[in-house]
Amino acid sequence: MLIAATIAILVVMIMSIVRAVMGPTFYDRILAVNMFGTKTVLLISLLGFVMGRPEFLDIAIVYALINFISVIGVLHYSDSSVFKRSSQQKK
Amino acid sequence: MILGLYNYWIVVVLMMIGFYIVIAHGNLIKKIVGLTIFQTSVFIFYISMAKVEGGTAPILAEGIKQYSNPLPHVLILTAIVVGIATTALGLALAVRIKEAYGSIEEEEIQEKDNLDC
Amino acid sequence: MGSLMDISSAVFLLIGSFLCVSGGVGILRFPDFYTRMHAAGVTDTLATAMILIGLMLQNPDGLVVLKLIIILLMTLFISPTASHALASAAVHNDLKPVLDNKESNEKVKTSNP
Amino acid sequence: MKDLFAVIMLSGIYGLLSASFFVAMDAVDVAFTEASVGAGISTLLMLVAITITGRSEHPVRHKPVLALVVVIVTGSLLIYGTLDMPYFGSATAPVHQHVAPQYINDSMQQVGVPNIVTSVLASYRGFDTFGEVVVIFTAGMGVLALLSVVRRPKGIAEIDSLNKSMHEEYLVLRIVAKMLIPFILLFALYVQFHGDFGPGGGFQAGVIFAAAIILYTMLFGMSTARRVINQSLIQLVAAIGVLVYGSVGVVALLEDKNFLDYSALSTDPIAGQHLGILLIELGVGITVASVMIIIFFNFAGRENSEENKES
Repeated sequence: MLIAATIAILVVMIMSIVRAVMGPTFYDRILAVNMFGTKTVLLISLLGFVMGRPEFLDIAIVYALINFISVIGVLHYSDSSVFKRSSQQKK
Repeated sequence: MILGLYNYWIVVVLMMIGFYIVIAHGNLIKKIVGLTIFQTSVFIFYISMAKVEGGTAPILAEGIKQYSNPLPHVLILTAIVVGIATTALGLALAVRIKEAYGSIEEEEIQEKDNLDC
Repeated sequence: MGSLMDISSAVFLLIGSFLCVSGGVGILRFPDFYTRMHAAGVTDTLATAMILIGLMLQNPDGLVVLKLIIILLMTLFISPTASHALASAAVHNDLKPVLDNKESNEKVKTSNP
Repeated sequence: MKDLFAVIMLSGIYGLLSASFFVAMDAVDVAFTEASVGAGISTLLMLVAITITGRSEHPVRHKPVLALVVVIVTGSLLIYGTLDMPYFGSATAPVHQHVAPQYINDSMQQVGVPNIVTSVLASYRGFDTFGEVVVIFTAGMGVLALLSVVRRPKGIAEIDSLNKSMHEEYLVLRIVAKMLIPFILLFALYVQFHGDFGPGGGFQAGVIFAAAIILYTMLFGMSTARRVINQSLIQLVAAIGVLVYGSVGVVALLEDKNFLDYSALSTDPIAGQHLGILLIELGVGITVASVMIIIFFNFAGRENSEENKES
């Protein structure tokens, strides 16, 4: 059952990579990255159990935190300045 | 049996992708991204060398006989952090070049240099 | 007792995997950003919770369960917050929830810094 | 892909992916580092850099046929070279014969730390690690030299007005972040001191600590963060981290032992090793955290000053 869940998560990860590559808008890409991050958290915890050493959940905690920080950071920096600057360059 | 070498091929492909980005693209930021891909391929090379069939992570615990090789892990662990520091240095250089030349495209920078001479 | 635990864990894992896959299909197939976000945001939290509960039932051992609970709590905090931030940023930048209308969206975005 | 923003998002995914690969390859410590560095900090730094340098890439004018040829030739040569390599996962490969068995078998008696990666990092190869820390410190100083700007300090009133405007924008985020940041800092300390027993150690803890500070900076504004963490203070702290590491080695020298031989620190060699590893991990953690904060502050400060110039 663990293996089945791992495979399901891998499939979803591939799906979100596809979305991140296609993603018409930036927000789609950020969304895909965010989803990929949560799926990585799950994958790591599952892998810990599959390999029989479940004490490695620390890594999953780090992932959850870092994922949040990077999403916030991406939003913060894409929010205003990137758009402003790129429109200025077009002029 | 030759398929047992597939990890090296993945590394080589990744490395060549990074290499291609570095030499074929003119944008400095993109060159740095290519450099990090190259870097990661080296990391993957070391880590895949360290893997032993049937081994687990090198943290001593009872009832485990076979561990993977810890030495490459140590080398790569420090290399990753050094890598981010040097990447930051590269980005800082790119930012300064942008301020001095108004562009981070290699060709435009060269044109500006030629004009100055 | 042990088998009951195993079965319930398997059920939770199965539900979680199903939710994951449905979220993945949603993020691929839905037509515009907001619906995709709905698919991802809703399934992410629930699927994570389900899979983590399934894992907790696999190994009822103090420290492991504690760490899993920490991960669960953090996901419950972080995932909706990230979704909220994403959606509000999209609304702020006038991303219109329309279909097949990418170009007008782009125009709106650049004219409205 | 011409849009650098997309490139950077994809490279963030690449970092996450390679970290999960490291977990699958048993390298938990490496995965820990890559998780916090590759997915978090490097993505952020690149984003800040592109907000300064502009987002679009100019099309390549000439066809890079030559580059393609060079890449294909090099790649095929490398693949030809792999044909002699040992098979993936084989336990008899030359890498596993030389010093690794010694580390695995003896480290419990000699160092007394269950995590072999930590004992090799901090004890057997402590001199290497010292070099790496110095490299990180130097890179931080390099960024400082390249990017530091003299900025006029903002008045308190200005900060408050800025705070108010941002408060409405980021209300939910700020509340959640306020709850999370202490937890992240606590977790960083846990990673720092639990590195002997599980995955973790100074490098990872430093990066996580810096990530918490970066989160604070992004949500509460640069000026507020600067009031908490002074630039000159953080430079001093970075230097102190390197000094802690180095002075541990010097203490060993003074006791007529080799540089970084921790058995000099205590009468009992194992206790000395524990103390030494704790101290130098602390030095590493302090250095890494403060260098990351320095790098981020200088990038972000440069971006702010650009905006001021334009407006």
